Amino acid sequence: MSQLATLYSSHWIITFLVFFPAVAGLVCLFLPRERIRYWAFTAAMLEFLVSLPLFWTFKIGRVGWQNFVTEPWIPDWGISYALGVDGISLLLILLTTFLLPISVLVSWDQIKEKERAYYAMLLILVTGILGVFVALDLFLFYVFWEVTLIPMYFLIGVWGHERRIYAAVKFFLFTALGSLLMLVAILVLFWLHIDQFGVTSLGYADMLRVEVPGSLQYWLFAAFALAFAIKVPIFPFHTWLPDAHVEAPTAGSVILAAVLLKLGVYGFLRFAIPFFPSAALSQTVLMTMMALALMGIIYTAWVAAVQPNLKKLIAYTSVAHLGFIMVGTFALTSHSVTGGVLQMVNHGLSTGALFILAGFLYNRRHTYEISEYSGLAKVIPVYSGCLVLVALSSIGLPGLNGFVGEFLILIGSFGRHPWITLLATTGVIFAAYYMLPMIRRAVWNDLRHDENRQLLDLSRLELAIIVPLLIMIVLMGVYPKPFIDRIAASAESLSEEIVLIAGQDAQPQQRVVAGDFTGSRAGTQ
Amino acid sequence: MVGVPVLDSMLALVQEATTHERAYVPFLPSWMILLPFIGFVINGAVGYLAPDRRKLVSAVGPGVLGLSFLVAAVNLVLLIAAHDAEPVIRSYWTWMEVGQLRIEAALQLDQLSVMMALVVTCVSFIIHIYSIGYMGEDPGYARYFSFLNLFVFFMLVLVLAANFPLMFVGWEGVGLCSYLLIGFWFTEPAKADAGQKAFIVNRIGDFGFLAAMFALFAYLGTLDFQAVFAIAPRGFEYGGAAVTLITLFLFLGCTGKSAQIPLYVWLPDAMHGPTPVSALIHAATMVTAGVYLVARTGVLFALAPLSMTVVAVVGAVTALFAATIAVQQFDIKRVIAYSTISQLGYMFLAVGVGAYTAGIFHLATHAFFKALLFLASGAVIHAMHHALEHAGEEAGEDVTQDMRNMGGLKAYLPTSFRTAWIGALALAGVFPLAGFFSKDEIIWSAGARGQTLLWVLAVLTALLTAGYITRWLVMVFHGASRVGEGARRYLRAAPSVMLVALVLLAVGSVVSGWVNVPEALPLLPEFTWLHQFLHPSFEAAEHVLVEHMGEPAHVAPLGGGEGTWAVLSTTAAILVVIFTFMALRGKRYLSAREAAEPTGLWRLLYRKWYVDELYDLVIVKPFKALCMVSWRVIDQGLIDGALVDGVAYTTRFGGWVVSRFQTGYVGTYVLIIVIGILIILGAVAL
Amino acid sequence: MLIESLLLSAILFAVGVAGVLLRRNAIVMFMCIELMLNAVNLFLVAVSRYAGIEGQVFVIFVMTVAAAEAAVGLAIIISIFRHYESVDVRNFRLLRW
Amino acid sequence: MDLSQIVFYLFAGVAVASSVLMVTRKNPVYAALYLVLTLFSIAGLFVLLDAHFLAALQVVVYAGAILVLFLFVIMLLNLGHAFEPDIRGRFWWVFAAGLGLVLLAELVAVMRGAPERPEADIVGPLLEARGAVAAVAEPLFQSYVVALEITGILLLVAMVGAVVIAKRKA
Repeated sequence: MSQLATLYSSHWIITFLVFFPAVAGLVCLFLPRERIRYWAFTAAMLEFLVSLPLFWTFKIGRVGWQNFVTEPWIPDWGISYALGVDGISLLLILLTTFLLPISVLVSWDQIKEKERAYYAMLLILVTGILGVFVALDLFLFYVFWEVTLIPMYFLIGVWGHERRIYAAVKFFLFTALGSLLMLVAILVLFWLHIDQFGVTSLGYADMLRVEVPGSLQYWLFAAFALAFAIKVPIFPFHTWLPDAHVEAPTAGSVILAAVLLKLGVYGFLRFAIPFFPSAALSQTVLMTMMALALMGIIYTAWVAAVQPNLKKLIAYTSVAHLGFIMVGTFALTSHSVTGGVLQMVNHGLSTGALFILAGFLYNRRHTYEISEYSGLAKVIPVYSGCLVLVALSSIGLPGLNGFVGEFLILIGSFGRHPWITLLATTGVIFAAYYMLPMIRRAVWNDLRHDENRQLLDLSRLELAIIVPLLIMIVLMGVYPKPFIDRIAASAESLSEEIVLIAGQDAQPQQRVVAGDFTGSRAGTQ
Repeated sequence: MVGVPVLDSMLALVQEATTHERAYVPFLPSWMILLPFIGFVINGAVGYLAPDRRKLVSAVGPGVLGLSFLVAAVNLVLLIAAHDAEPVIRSYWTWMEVGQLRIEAALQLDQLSVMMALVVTCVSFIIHIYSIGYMGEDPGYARYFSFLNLFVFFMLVLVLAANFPLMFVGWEGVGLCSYLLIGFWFTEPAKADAGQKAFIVNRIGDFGFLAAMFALFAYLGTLDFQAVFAIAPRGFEYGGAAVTLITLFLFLGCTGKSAQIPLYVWLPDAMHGPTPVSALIHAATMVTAGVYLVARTGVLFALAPLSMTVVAVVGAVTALFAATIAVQQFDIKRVIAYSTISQLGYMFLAVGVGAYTAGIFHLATHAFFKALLFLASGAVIHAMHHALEHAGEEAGEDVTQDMRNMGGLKAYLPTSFRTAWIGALALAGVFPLAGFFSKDEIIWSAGARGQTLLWVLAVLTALLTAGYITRWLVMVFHGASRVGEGARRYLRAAPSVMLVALVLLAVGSVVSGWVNVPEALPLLPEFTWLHQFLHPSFEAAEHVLVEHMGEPAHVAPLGGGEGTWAVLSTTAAILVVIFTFMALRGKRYLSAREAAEPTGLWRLLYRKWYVDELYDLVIVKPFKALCMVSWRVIDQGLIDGALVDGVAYTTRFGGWVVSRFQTGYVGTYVLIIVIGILIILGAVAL
Repeated sequence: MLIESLLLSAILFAVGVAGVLLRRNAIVMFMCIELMLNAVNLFLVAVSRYAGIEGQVFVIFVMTVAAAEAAVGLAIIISIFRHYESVDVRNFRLLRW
Repeated sequence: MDLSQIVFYLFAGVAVASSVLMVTRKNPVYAALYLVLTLFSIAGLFVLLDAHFLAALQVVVYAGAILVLFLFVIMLLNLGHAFEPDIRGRFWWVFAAGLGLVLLAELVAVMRGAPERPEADIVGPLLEARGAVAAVAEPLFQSYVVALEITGILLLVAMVGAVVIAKRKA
C-alpha cells in the first residue's frame, strides 16, 4: 500500500498518464481492425483507473505543486521536463481521463472506417490535453498545446459529417493563428529571462519571475490572450466552434467541448494572468475581457435560442457557459476562480452528455435538425428523461452540478464587480430561453414524423455511456464539497497572489466594492 | 421506511409533549422531506419499469405524504408544547465551502417553517388522495405521482431550508415540477407551451433571487437565515440603498413565483395542467412561496420601507387587477386562477404592510378553500369530460372547461355543489368560514398601517371577489343545464376518493379560520392564537417595524374599530353574494360555440386587459427578432461572413491571382525568373 | 585582364539570357543555359587567379553538374518529343499544379 | 598592349560573336556548332587565365562530350531542317535584347567594385610550383573529397535517370 502511495505522490504516475495514451494510440496502428476498439477501450479504461486514485492521494489544502518533477531536457536552451499537478489541474485531468473511455464507447458503433487511425488520433489527442494540463515548462506546454491541434483536425476532417473539411480547416486556422502569436510571446519571455537572469530557462516558476516592462506586458498578454481566447472561445472568436461541433463525430464533439475548450481557460488561469498580472488586471484590459465574456453569455444565448440544429445549439450554449467561467476567472476572487474551475468540470459533464445524447439521436435518424424530432418522450422515454435531466443541469438547476459552479462564480464576482455580475446573472434567464424550447420541440409535443415512430430507446451500451455521466451530474450537484475542497486552496492562493501583485504594480482600482454598488457596506462578522 | 413502531413512538411523544412543557426537539425532520423523495423514486421506477402497477402507486404516492403529514403534525405539536422555542437547525452535510462561504444542507425548524410544512403536507396529502380518482385512467399514472411527490419534496425543502441557497434549491425545484406537471400531457402543444412559459417567466424571478443572494453575501458575508437576520439590523442602514435593492430583488423573485404583476402571466396558462396540479401547485402551495419568502425575510423588508411599500402596492394592485379579469372569464379554472392571483395579492399586501401573521394566515386558509374550489371544478370537469366522451361528442379542454357549456349541475354533482359553495363563501369572506378571518385581518392591517389607498383597493377587491365567485357558482351549478341532451345522461358524480378529498378540504375551509380569531371578536377563549404561535418567527421584523414606524393604529381610515369593520365586511360580502346570485340566476347563457365575444368594457376584461398581447408585442416579438438578428446578421453575416470567411476569401483571391502566373509554359517561368533576377540585381546594384 | 574577363562573362551571360527568352526550341534553350554556365565558369576562373585555386575546383563541379543536367534534360526532351513530335516549348505546359 | 592581351581580345571577340550567332541562327545544328566555337574560345581564355587543366577539360568534356550529345539529339530527332523558325517574333527580339542589355548593365554595375589592379597573382606561382593538374587536384581530393564523391553519385543518378526517362515506354 505504501508503495502505491509513494507512486502516487511521485511524478511517474503523471508521466504515465500523459504518455500512455499516445503509446496505446500508436499500438492501435498495428492491431487487426476488428480488435482495435477493444484495445482502445482497454487502454482508456486503464488510463482512467490509474488516474482515479489521484483524487484521493491529492493533498487537500496544500498550495503548490504535487507530483512535481523538473529534469533538464535540452539544457542549452533552458528546456526542462517539468510536470506538476495542483488544485486547478487535478479535476481537469480526471475529467479528461473520465471522458476518455466514454468517448471510446461512443465511437463503438459509430466509427466504421479507418478505425486504426481514428482511435490512434483519439488517444494521442488525450496525451496532448493531459500534457497541457500538467506541463510546467513553456516549451513543453507549447508542444503539447500544438499536439492537441492535429488529432482534432483529423477527427473532424476525416470522420466528420458533410461540411467537415470546411469546419476542420476553420478550426485549424483559427487555433494555429492564436498559438503562433503565443509562440512569439514565449520567445520574448525567454529572451527577457536571459537578459534579466543571465541563464536560459523556460520553466514556469522562472517565467513568473521575469519582470516585463510596461507596455510590452500588454503586448505579450495580448498574444497569450488571443491564443487562449480563440480556444475558449470568447465572443468574436467563437464562430469556429459551432461549425467544428456540427461536423465533428460525437466523440470529437465530446472531447472538444468537455476538455479542449478548457485548455483556453486553463491557459488564462495558469499563464496569461499570472505572467502579466498588472496588464491583465488593468482597468482597460479587465473591462474588455469582462465585456467580451458578457457578450459570450448574453449574445450567444440569444443566438443559441434560434438555432435549428441541435448540435449548433449546444455549441452556442458552450460559448455561453464559458462566458460565465471567464467572468469568474477574471474576477479573481477565491470563490469565483474555484467556481470557474468547478464549472469547467461541470460544463464538461453536462455538455459532453448533451453531445452524446445528440449523437444517439443522430445514429438513429442521421440528422441534427430539431424540427425533425418531436414527441420523443412518447417513443423513447428513457432517452427523453436523460435529455431533460442533462438539459436542466446545463441551465443550472440547483441540485444538479451546473448550479454549483455558476453560483460560486457569480457570488465571488459580485463582491468585486457587482454590475457585471448582475448582467451575467441574466444569463440564467436566457439559458432557460434557449434550452427549454429545444426540449419542447424535440421531447414534448406529439409525434409529427412517422420515421420517429420506430425509434428504439437507449440500448445497454448507450446506457452504460450515459449513466456514469448522469451519476456525476447529480453527485456534483448534491455533494460538490469534495471537488470544491480540491480546488479551493490553489484557487485562493492564485487569486490572492495575482491581485496582490497587480495591486502593487498599478493603482488599486478594482478592489473596492461598495462604492460601486451604492449603499453602506457592513462588517462581515 | 417508517413502520408501526415509529407510529407508536410518535404517539408517545405527542402525549408527553402535551402533558409536560419541554424544549423543542424536532421529530425526524429529515424524514418529513425524505418520505416524498422516496415516493418519487419508487413511483418513478414503477413508471419506467412497470407502468401498470397502479395499486402500488396508489399506495405509495399518497402514503408517503400521509406519513410526512404525520411527522409534520407531531413537530407542530411539539413546537406548541415548547412555548416560544428557538429555531432548531439540523445540518446534514456541507454543500459548498470556499473560504468564508459555507453553505450547509441544513433544515431550520421553527414555528413558521413547521406551520408551513404542515399546511403543505396536509393539502398535498388530500390532493394526492383526490388524484387517485382523478388520474385513475391516465396512462401516465405512475409518472404523475412521481412528479407530484417530487414537488412536495422540493416544496418542503423550500419551506424548511435554513439558508438562502438551499431555499433556492426548493424554489427552482418546485418550478421544475410545475413545468413538468403543467406539461404533463405533453403531446398537446398548448400544454407544453404553458409549462415552458411558466418556467421561463419564473426564471426572470429567479434572477432576482440570485442577485439578492449575491448582494447579501457581499454585504453580510453569510447566507444562513439566522445569521443574516441577526446581523442585518446592525449591518444595514435603515432604508439604505443596499437593503432596498436586495429586498427588491427578492421581491422580483416573489413576483415570478407568486404570479404578481408584472410576472403573473404564466399562472393562467398553467391551468393547462391536470386540475389537482392546479389545486396543489398553482393555488395552495408553490405560488405562496413568495409570500413565505417575504415573511421569512421579514427583517430585511422591515429595514427597507420603500420595498415594503412596493410589495404592498404591487399586492393590492394585483389583487384588484386580477379580480377584474376574473369577472369576465368563462373557463371554469381560469376564474379561479385569476382569483388565486388576486388572493396572492392580498397576502403580499399583508406582508407588505408588516402584518406577517395575517399574510401567512391567509396563505393557510387560502390553501384549503382554493384547493377545494379547484378540486370541485376538477370534479365538474371530470364529469363533463366523462359525459361528453360517452356521448361521442368532442371532449377537448376548451369544451369541458367552459362554464357556458355547464349550468344546473347541482342535481348531478351534489357533493361537489355543496363543497363548492363552502369554498366560495370562504373565499368571499363570509362569516364564519376561514376566508372571513384571514381576509378581514389583512384588510384591517392595511388600514391600521395607514395605507388608506391600499385599504380602499383591498375593500373593493373583496366585493369583486364575492361577485365573481358567485357568478362562477351560478354558471356552473345553477340555472338551466346547457349540457347537451345526449351528454346529460352520462353525467355522473366523481369517484368517492375524490369526494372524500372534497369533504376534507371543506372541513379545513371551515375550521382553519378559527386558529386566529381576532381580538375584537371574542368568539373563542383564546384569540389570535396563530399570531402568538408565530410570534417568535416575526419578532425581530416586528421589532424593527415598531422601532421605525410606531405601533399600528386601532382605528380604520374611516373610523371604527376592527370589530365594526369585520361585521361590516361580512355583511357586505353576503349582500354582494345574494345580489349577484339573484341577478345572474335567471340569466340565459349561450353555449360557448354560439356565444359572441363580449363587448365594451367586458371585452377588455374578457381579453384580460390585453396584457398577453402587449407583452407579446413589446417583449417577446422584439426579443425573438433580436435573437434572429444576432444570429443571421451579426454572427453569420458580420463575424463569420465578413471577418472570418472574408479573410479566407481574400487569401484565396490572392492565391488565385498569383496562380495566374503558373501558365505551365517554360517561357513564362524563364521570363519571371529573369525579371526577378533583374529586380534583385537592381536592388543590389543600386 | 581581370576587368575584361569579368565584362566578357557578363556579356556572355546576358547573351545566354536573351537567347533563352528568344528561342522556343527546347534544345537551343538548353544550349543557351550551357552558355550561361560557361560565362559563370569564366568568371570563377578569372577571379580565382587572385582569390585562390578553389575557384577552379568549383568550375569542375559546375561542369559535372552541367553534364548531368544535359544528360537528364536531353532525355526529357526526347521523351517529350516522342509524345508531341515537337520540341517547341509552346506545345507543352506541364509545369503547373 | 602585349601579346597575351591581343590574344585575349581575339578570343573574347570570337566568343561574343559566335555566341550571338548561336542565339540568332535558325538552324539548331548551326546553333550547336556556334556554341562549340564559343566554348573553344572560352577554353582559350582559360589558358590565358592560368587555368590550363580547366581549358583541357573544357575542350574534352564540354566541346567534346556534351556538345556532341546535343548534336546527336538534334539529329536523332531530325530537327536540323528547321521547318519553321523556332525564334520568336519581332517584339521578342526587342524585348529579349532589351532585357539582356539591362541585365548586362546591372551586372556591370554590380562588378564596378572589382579592383582595377589586383595586387597579387596567387594561382600563377602555385602552378609554377605544383604543376597545372596537381594544383587543382590537391584541393579537389583533399578538402572537397566529400563533394567530389557526391558529384560522382549525382552523375550516376543522372545517367540512370536519363536512361529511364528516355527509354521508350513498353
